[in-house]
Amino acid sequence: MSNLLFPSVIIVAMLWPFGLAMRVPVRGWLSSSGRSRVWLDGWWCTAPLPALALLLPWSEPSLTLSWWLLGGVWSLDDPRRSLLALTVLLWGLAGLYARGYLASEQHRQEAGDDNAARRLQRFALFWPLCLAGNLLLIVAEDIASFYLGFSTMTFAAYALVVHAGTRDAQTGGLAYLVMAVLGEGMILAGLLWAAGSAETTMLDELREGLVEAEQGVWMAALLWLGFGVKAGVVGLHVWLPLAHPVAPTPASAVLSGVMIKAGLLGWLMTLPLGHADPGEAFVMLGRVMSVAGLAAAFGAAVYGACQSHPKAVLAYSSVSQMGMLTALVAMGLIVPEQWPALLAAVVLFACHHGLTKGTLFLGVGISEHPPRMPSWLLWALLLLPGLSLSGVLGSGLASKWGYKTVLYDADHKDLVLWLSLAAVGTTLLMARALWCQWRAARQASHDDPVALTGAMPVAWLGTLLAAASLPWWLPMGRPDWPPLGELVGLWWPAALGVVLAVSIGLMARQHLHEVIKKLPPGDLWWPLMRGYQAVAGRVARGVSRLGASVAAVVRRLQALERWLVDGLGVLARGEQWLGRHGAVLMMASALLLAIIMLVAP
Amino acid sequence: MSGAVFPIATLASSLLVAALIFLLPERAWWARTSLNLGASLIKLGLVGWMVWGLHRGLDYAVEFPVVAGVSFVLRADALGIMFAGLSSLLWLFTTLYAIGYLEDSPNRKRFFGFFSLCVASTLGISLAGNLFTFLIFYEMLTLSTYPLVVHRGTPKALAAGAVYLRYTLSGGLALLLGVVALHVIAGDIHFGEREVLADLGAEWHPLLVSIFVLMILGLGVKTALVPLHGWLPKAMVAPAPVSALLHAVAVVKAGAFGIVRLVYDVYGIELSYQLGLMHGLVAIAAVTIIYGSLRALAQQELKARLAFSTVSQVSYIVLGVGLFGPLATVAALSHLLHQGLMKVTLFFCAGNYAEELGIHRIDELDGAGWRMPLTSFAFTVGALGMIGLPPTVGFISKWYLGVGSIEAGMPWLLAVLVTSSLLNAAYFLPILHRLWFRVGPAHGYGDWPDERRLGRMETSGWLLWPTLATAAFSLLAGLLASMPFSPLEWAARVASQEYVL
Amino acid sequence: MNDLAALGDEALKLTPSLWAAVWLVLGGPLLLGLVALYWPPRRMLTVVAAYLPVMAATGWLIVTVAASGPRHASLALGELTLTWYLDGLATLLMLLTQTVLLASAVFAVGYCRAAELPSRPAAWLWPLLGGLSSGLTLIWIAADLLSLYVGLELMGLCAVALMLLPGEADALAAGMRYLLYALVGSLAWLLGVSLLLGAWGRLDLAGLAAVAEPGTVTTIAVALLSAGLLLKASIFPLHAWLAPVHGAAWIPVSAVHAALVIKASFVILLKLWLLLVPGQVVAAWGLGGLGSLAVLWGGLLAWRASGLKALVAYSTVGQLGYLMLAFPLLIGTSDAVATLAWRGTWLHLAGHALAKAAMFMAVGSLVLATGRSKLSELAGTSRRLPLPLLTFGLAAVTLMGLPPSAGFTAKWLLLQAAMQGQQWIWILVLVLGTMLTAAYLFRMFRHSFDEQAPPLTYRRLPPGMDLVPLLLALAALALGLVADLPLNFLSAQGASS
Amino acid sequence: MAMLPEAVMVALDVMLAVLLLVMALACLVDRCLWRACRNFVCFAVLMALTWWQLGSPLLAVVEAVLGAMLTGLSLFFALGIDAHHRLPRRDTLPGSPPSGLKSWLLPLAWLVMATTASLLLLVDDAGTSFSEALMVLDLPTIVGLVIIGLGLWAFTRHRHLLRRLLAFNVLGSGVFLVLAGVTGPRIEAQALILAGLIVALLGSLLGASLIRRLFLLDGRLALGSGPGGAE
Repeated sequence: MSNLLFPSVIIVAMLWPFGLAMRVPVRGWLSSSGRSRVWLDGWWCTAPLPALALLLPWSEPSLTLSWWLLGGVWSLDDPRRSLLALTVLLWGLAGLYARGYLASEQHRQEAGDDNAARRLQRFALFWPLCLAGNLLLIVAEDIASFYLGFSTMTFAAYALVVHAGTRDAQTGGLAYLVMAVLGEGMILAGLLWAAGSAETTMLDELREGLVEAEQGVWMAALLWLGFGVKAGVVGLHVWLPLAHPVAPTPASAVLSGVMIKAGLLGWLMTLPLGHADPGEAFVMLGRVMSVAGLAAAFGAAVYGACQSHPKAVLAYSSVSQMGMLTALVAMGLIVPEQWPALLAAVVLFACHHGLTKGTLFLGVGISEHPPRMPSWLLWALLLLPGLSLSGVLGSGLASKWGYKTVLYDADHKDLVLWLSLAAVGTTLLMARALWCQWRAARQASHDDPVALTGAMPVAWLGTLLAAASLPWWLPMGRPDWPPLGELVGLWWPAALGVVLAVSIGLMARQHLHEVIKKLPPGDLWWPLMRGYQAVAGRVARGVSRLGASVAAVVRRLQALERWLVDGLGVLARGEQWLGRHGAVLMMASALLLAIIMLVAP
Repeated sequence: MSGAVFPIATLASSLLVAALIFLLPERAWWARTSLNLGASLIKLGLVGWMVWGLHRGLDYAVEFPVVAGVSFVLRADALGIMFAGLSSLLWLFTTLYAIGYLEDSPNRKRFFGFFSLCVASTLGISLAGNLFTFLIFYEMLTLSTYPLVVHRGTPKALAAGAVYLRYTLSGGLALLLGVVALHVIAGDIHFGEREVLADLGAEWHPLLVSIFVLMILGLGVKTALVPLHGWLPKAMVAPAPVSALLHAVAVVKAGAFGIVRLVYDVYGIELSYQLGLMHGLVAIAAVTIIYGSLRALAQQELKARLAFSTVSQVSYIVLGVGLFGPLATVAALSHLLHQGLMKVTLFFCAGNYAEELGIHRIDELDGAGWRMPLTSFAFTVGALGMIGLPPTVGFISKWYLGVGSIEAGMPWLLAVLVTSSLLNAAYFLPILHRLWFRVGPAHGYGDWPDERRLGRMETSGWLLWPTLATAAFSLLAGLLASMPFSPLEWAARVASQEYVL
Repeated sequence: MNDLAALGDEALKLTPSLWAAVWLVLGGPLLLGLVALYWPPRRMLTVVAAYLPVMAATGWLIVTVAASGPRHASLALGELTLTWYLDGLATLLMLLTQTVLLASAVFAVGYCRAAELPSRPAAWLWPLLGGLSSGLTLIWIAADLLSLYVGLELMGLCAVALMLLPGEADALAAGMRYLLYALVGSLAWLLGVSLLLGAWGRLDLAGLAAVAEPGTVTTIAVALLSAGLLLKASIFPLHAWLAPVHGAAWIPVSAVHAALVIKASFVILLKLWLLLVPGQVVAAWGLGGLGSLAVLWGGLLAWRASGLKALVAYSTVGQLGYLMLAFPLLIGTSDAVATLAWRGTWLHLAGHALAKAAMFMAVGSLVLATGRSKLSELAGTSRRLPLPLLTFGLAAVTLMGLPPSAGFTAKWLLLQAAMQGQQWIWILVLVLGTMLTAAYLFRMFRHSFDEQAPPLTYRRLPPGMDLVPLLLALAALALGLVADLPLNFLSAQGASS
Repeated sequence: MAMLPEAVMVALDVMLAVLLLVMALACLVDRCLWRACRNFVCFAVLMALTWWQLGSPLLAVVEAVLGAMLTGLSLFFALGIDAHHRLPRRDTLPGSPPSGLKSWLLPLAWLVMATTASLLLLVDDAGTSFSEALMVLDLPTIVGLVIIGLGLWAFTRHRHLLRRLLAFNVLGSGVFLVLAGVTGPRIEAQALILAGLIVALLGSLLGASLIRRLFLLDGRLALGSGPGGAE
C-alpha cells in the first residue's frame, strides 16, 4: 500500500500547482467578463501545500515513470528534502504575501482596468507554473525531468519579472531572459555532452560519468557556468540586480530565496562533488570555482553597497552570498573527503539564506506600507533577518558555525578568513539595505499613509519565524550551535561591518552620492549590452548583406537569363532562314551523310 | 494477398479522392468535404492497421515490373510506415484546416484535388520499395504541389511557383540521373538490400561517391539544404495549409526521407561511412542549421521566419542521418515526425493570425495572445519545441541528436546544436513576448490589420481545432516519448533494424 | 531485337481471315471516310460505333501475332510481288494509329460543330483522315520499298490535302511548302530506291538486308533515302515546314499529324538504317547530333513561342530529337544497350504520340472556348476551363518525361542505355531537353493560373471534346506504368530472330 | 521502228535526249510562265516518247495522259485560263540567293554523287573498269542525271510557286529516267515509276489548286510572309 502512497503523493504534489495554473485560463475562458473575479483566491494559495506531504520521512521515496519523457525517476534525499522544505515554505508564504501585495491591482481590475486584469491573470497563471517547475527540478532524478523543471521554472519566472510592464521591468526581463537562455544553452550542452559520454539519462550516472569521461572537466565547467547563471556566478550574475528590483516583491523573494538555489541544486546534482578521486583537473576547476565565488562575494558586496534601491542592494547581497556558497561547493571538488559534512553545511547555508533573504525582500514591501504596529517593533523585526544574514544570530550563526567547523577540519583556514571578510561585506550590505528602506519609508509615509493589514504582514512574520526556527526543523538534521567561546570569532565580521558602515555613512555621504549615480544596478550588463549592440548591429548588417548578396547573385542570374532569352530572337531569324532553305538543306544533308558514311572507317 | 491490398488501398484512397474531387462541381461543398474527411480517416485507419500488422510481423508489399529490370514496388516497412503515419495524420488535420481556411475562396475544387494528389504522392514516397518507385512519387509530388503553391494566382505566387519548379525539377533530374546510374551499376535495388552496393568492389567506390553526391543534390533541393534552399522561403506565399503541408510533411520531408532511405536502405550506413559520405552530410547539415537560423533571425514576416526556421530544422534530420550511430539514427527518424508536428502547428497558427486578424508581420503580433489565446498557446508550444525545450518533442529530438553526436565522436556538433537552440530562442522568444507580454490592440491600443470574426470562439473552429490537435500531439509525443508506439519508440525500432542488419 | 532481319521463311503466312482483318484495318477507315463524305457524322458515338470493327480487327491481329508469332504476307499483282509483314511492332503501331485516329475523329465531330466549320471542307476531312490511316497502316506493315513508297505518298498527299481544308492563306502557304518539300523528299527517296534496286535487284527489305553489302552505292542510296525521310520527318534542320503546318491546320489534323505522320518517316528511316547500314557508327552519331540539336532548337523556340499552337508544334520538333538518339544508341552498341534503346525509342514514340495528340486537342479546346490563341491571353483560364488544362498538364507530364508516364519510362530506358553505352553526351541532351521542355510547358500554367486577369468570355464545348483528350493523356500516363507488357511483346518478337 | 538501222536509232535517241534537255532547260529558265508551262507539256510529250523508246509502252501512255495532259491542264489551271483570276504571266520575283555559279554548287554535287553511284553500280554489275563503265552508262541515265541537276537547281533557285512546281515535275522525270536507266526493264522499276507518276500528278493537282487559291486569297506567289510572298 505504502509503495503506492508515495507515488500518488508526489504526483499530486507536482500536478496540484500545475492544475492551479491551468485553472486560470480555463476560468478566463469559461466567462470572458468577470471583473469581480478574484484570481489569487484561496485555492491559488494552496499551490505548494501538497508538497508538504513529501517532507514526511518516507521509507522509499522514489518513483519510476517509464513512459515519461526519456524515462523518469523522481526521488528525494535529505539535502533535497531540505531544499524542498525551503521551497514549499517560501513559495507558500510569498504566495500569501502576493495576495496582499497585488490587492491594488485587484482593485483596479474591479474598477475596469483590463490591463490590470490581464496582469493578474498572467501572474496567477505563471506563479504556480513556476512553482511546479521548481518542485519538479528538486525531485527529478532523471535528466529530462530535471531539465524540464528547470526550464519551466526559468521561463515561467520571466512572466513574474516583467509583471509590471514598465520600461525598467522590460529591461530587467530582457536581462533575465537573455542570461537564462544563455544558461539553458550551456546546461543543455553540458548535459548532452556528459550524458552522451556516460550513455545515460540519469543524473547520478551522469555524475559518475563526468569523472570517467576524457573531457569531463569541460563538461563540468559548462554545467557549472550554466547553472551559475541562475546561481549568480560572477560575470553571469548581471540579471539579478536588474530583475529583482522590478519584479513584484513576492516574486523577488522567491527568485532570490528559492530559484537561485536551483542553480545550486544543479551543481549538487551534476558535479562530481565528493567523488573519491575526481582527478587533478577537477581540483583545478574547484579552485577556479572558489576564486570566482570569493570574487563574487566581495565584488557584489562593494558594488551593492553603492546601490540606492533596497531590492537592488539585496540582490547584490544574494550574489555575494551565493558567491560564498560557490566557494563552499568548490570545496567538494578540492577536498572531496570532507564533502558529506560540507554538504550539510551548504544545505543549511542555502536554506538559511533562502528564507532570510525571502524575509528581507518581503520586508521591503512591509517597510513601504507599514502595518499597524509600533515603529520600534517593526524596525526591530526588519533588523532581525539582516543580523541573521550577517551571521550574528539565529540560523545565520548556525550555518556559519557549520561551515567553519568543517573547513577547520579540512584545514582550510584561509577560506574561513576570506568568508569572514565576506561577512563584513554582508553586514555592510544589510546596513545599506536597511538604511535605504528607512529613507524610503520616511518618504512614503508622507504621501501614502495607507497601512497594511492581513495577509502581507502575516506572511512576512511567517517567513521571519521560519527563518529564525530553521535550525530546529531542517530535515537535514540538527546543526550544532557554537560554544560561547567561539562567538567572538563569529561576530567580529559583523561588528567590523557595522563600524565600517557607520563610518562610511558619516564620512563619505556626499561622495557616496556621486559614486552611486555612476554605478547603476546590473554593473556589467550595460557595457555588455553596448558591446552586444555594436556586435549585433554588425552581425545584422552582415546577415542582411549576406541576404542581399545572395539576392544580387540571383538577380545577376536572372539578368543573364533575360539576356539569353532576348538572344533567342536570333533563333527565330534562324528558323526563318531554315524555312526558306529546306530543299537546299535536304540536299546538303544527303551529301554530308554520304560523305560521312563514305569517309568514316 | 491481403499484403498487397493495404499499400494499394492506402495509396488509392487519396488518388481516387483526387479524381472524384476533380469530377465534382465546384459548389459541391458537402460532398467534397465528406470525401476528404472520409478518405483521410480511412487512410489513417489503414495505416494504423499496417502499423499494428508490422508490429505483429506481417509483410505488406506489392510489386510488378514496369519495364524489364525495373519494378514498381510498394512496401510498408517500419521506416516507411512511420512517414506514412505522419503524413496521414497530418493530412487529416491539414484537410480540416484547409476546409476552414478556404471557406468562400475560389478554386477550391482544384485546390483539394491537388491537395489529395499531393498526399497520395507523399504516401507513395513513404511506401515506395525501391528508388524507381520513390522517384515516381517524388516527381509526382513536385507536380501536384505546383498548383497549390501558385494557388492564389498573384504575380508573387506565380513567380514563386516558377522558382519552385526550377529548383525542384532540376533536383528531380539530378536524382533521376543518380537513380539510373545506380541502376546501371547494380540493378534494381530494393530498399533494405544494402548488401548489393556493399558487395561491389572498391574500384566502384569513386563512382558510388559521385552518384551519391548527385542524388544528394537532387534530394537536397527538396530538403532545402543550403545552398539549394532558395525556393522554400519564396514558396511561403502559398495559402497557410499548403505552407504547413510543404514545410511539415510533404516536400521538405520527402527530401529528408529520401536522404534517410538513400543512406540507410540503399547505401547502408556501413558503406556510407566507409565512403566518407556521412562527414559531408554532417558538414552540409551543420552549415544549413546555422545559416537557416541566422536568416530567420533577420526576417520580419512571420511566415518567412518560419520558412527559414524550416530550412534550419529539417537539416537536423540530415545531421542525424550523417552521424554514425543508432542514437543519431533515432534522432533523425524521430525528428522526421517531430518537426512535422511542430512546424504544422506553427504554420496553422500563422494562418490563423492572418485569417482572423490579418497579421502577417511579427510586429503586428503585439498582444495577440490575449485576443487568440488558444492559437497563441499552440504557437507557444510549437516555438518552445523549435527551441528544443522539454516537454515538447523538440527536446526529444535535440536530446538524441546531441547524444548521438557524442556517440559518433563529434562533440563539436553540440556547439552547432546549442547555437541553433540559442538562435531559435532569439527569434521565437521575441514573438512569444509580443504575443503575451506586449500591449497591443487586444488591450485597446490601435487596431488589428484586418480583423474578421470568423467564429464564436477566437476564430473558426475549422482553423482552431486542428491547430490545437497538432499542438497537443507535439506536447504529448514529447511528454510520453517512452510510451510504446510513440514516434521516438518507433524510430528506435527502425534504428535497431538498421543497425542489427 | 532487329526483327526485320528475321523476315525469314519460318514466319507464318496470313490465313484468309487474317487477310480480311488486315484489309479491314487498311481500307476500313478510308471506306468509312468516304461514307462520311456524304453523310458526315453528327454524333461522337456514331464515330466510335462505326470504328469498332476496325479496332476489333486491330485487336484481333495483335492477339494473333502475340499468340502465334509474326506473320508474313505477300501480295502478288501480276508479276509484281508486294511483301507485308506483321509482327509485334507493326501491330502495336497499328493499334496506336487507330487509337489516335479514332480519338481525333471523335474529337473532330465536336470540333466541326463547335468551330462552325463550313460543311463542304469539313466533310472532306473524313476521307482524307481515312487516307492517312490507310497510308500509315501500309507503312507499318510494308516490308518492301515499293509498298513503303506508296504508303508514304498516300499519307503525305492526304496530309497536304488536309491543309487545304481550312482555306486560310496561312494554312495554304504552309500546305504549299509542305507539299513541295514532301514531293522533293519523295524524289530523293525514289532516287535512293532506284540505286538500291539497280544494285541489288530487289525491293523487299528482308532480301535487301540479306544481299546488300555496305558498299558505296548502298551508302549513297541510304544517304539519299535518309535525306528525303529526314525532311519528311521534320528533323532539324529540315523541320521548318512543321510549325506553320501545325499552326494553321485544324486541330484534329494537327493532332494526327504530330502524333503519327511525321513518326512514320522516322520509323522507316530507323528500319532502313538498321537493315542496310548497321555499321555506320559515325553517321549514326551524326544523326544523334541532329537529334540533339533538334531537342535544343525546338525547346528554345517553343520557349519563345507566343502562340499556343506554335508552342506545341515546336515541342514536337524537340521531342522528335529524342527519337533520333536511337541511332547512336542502336548502331554499333552492345546488345544490352541496344535492347534498352530499342525499347526506350518505341515507348517514347508511343507516349509522345498519345500525349501530343491529347495536348493538341486540349489546346484546341482552349482556343475554341476562349477565342484566343496566344499564351498570354489565356490568363485566368484555370478557373473556367479546368479540364482542358488538366489534360494539357497530364500530356505535359509525359512530354517532360516526368513520372509516372510513358515519357518518363522511355527517358529512363534511354538514360540507362546511354549510361551503359557510356555515351555521356546524350545524357546531357536528355537533361537539357527535359529542362527546356519543362520551361516552355510550364509557361502555359504560369499564365493560366493568373487570377488577376480580366475575365474572358467562354464558349461552352461538348463534353466529349474534353473527355477524349483526357483519355489519351491518361493512356500516355498509364503506358509508363504498364510498359512492360507491350515492350515484352516487342522483344518477344525480337527474341525469335 | 525496229526496222530502222542502228545508226538511225542512235541518232534518234541522241536527238530525243538533246530535245529533252533543251525542253527541260526551256521550261525551267523561262520567266514567262505561259511559255514555261507550254514547254513543260512538250517536255512531257518527249518523255512519253522516251518511254516508248525504252520499251515501256504502258509508261508512255501513262506519261502522255498523266504527265502531259493532266499535269499540263493543272498547270494551266493554276496559271488561270479564265480572265478573272489570272496569275501574272511573268515571274518578276528575284531568285533565292545564292545566285550565279554558287547556286549550281549543290545541284552539281548531287549530280556527282548520283553519277558516281550509278557508275559504280554498273561497274559492279558488269565487272567492267571505270572508264569502260563511263561508256556503258546509257543515254537515259545521263539525260536523267542532267535533268535532275537542272531540276534541283531550278527548285532551289526559283521562288515563284508555279516555277517550283514545274521544277519538281522536271526533277521527277529526271529521277524516273535514272531509275529506268540503272535498273533496266524490271517490273519493280515500272511499278515505282508508275506510282511516281501518279504521285507527281496528284502533287501537281494539289499544288496547282493551292497556288491558285493562295493567289486568289492574298495575291501570294511565293512562300514568304511578306506581301505577295516576298521574304
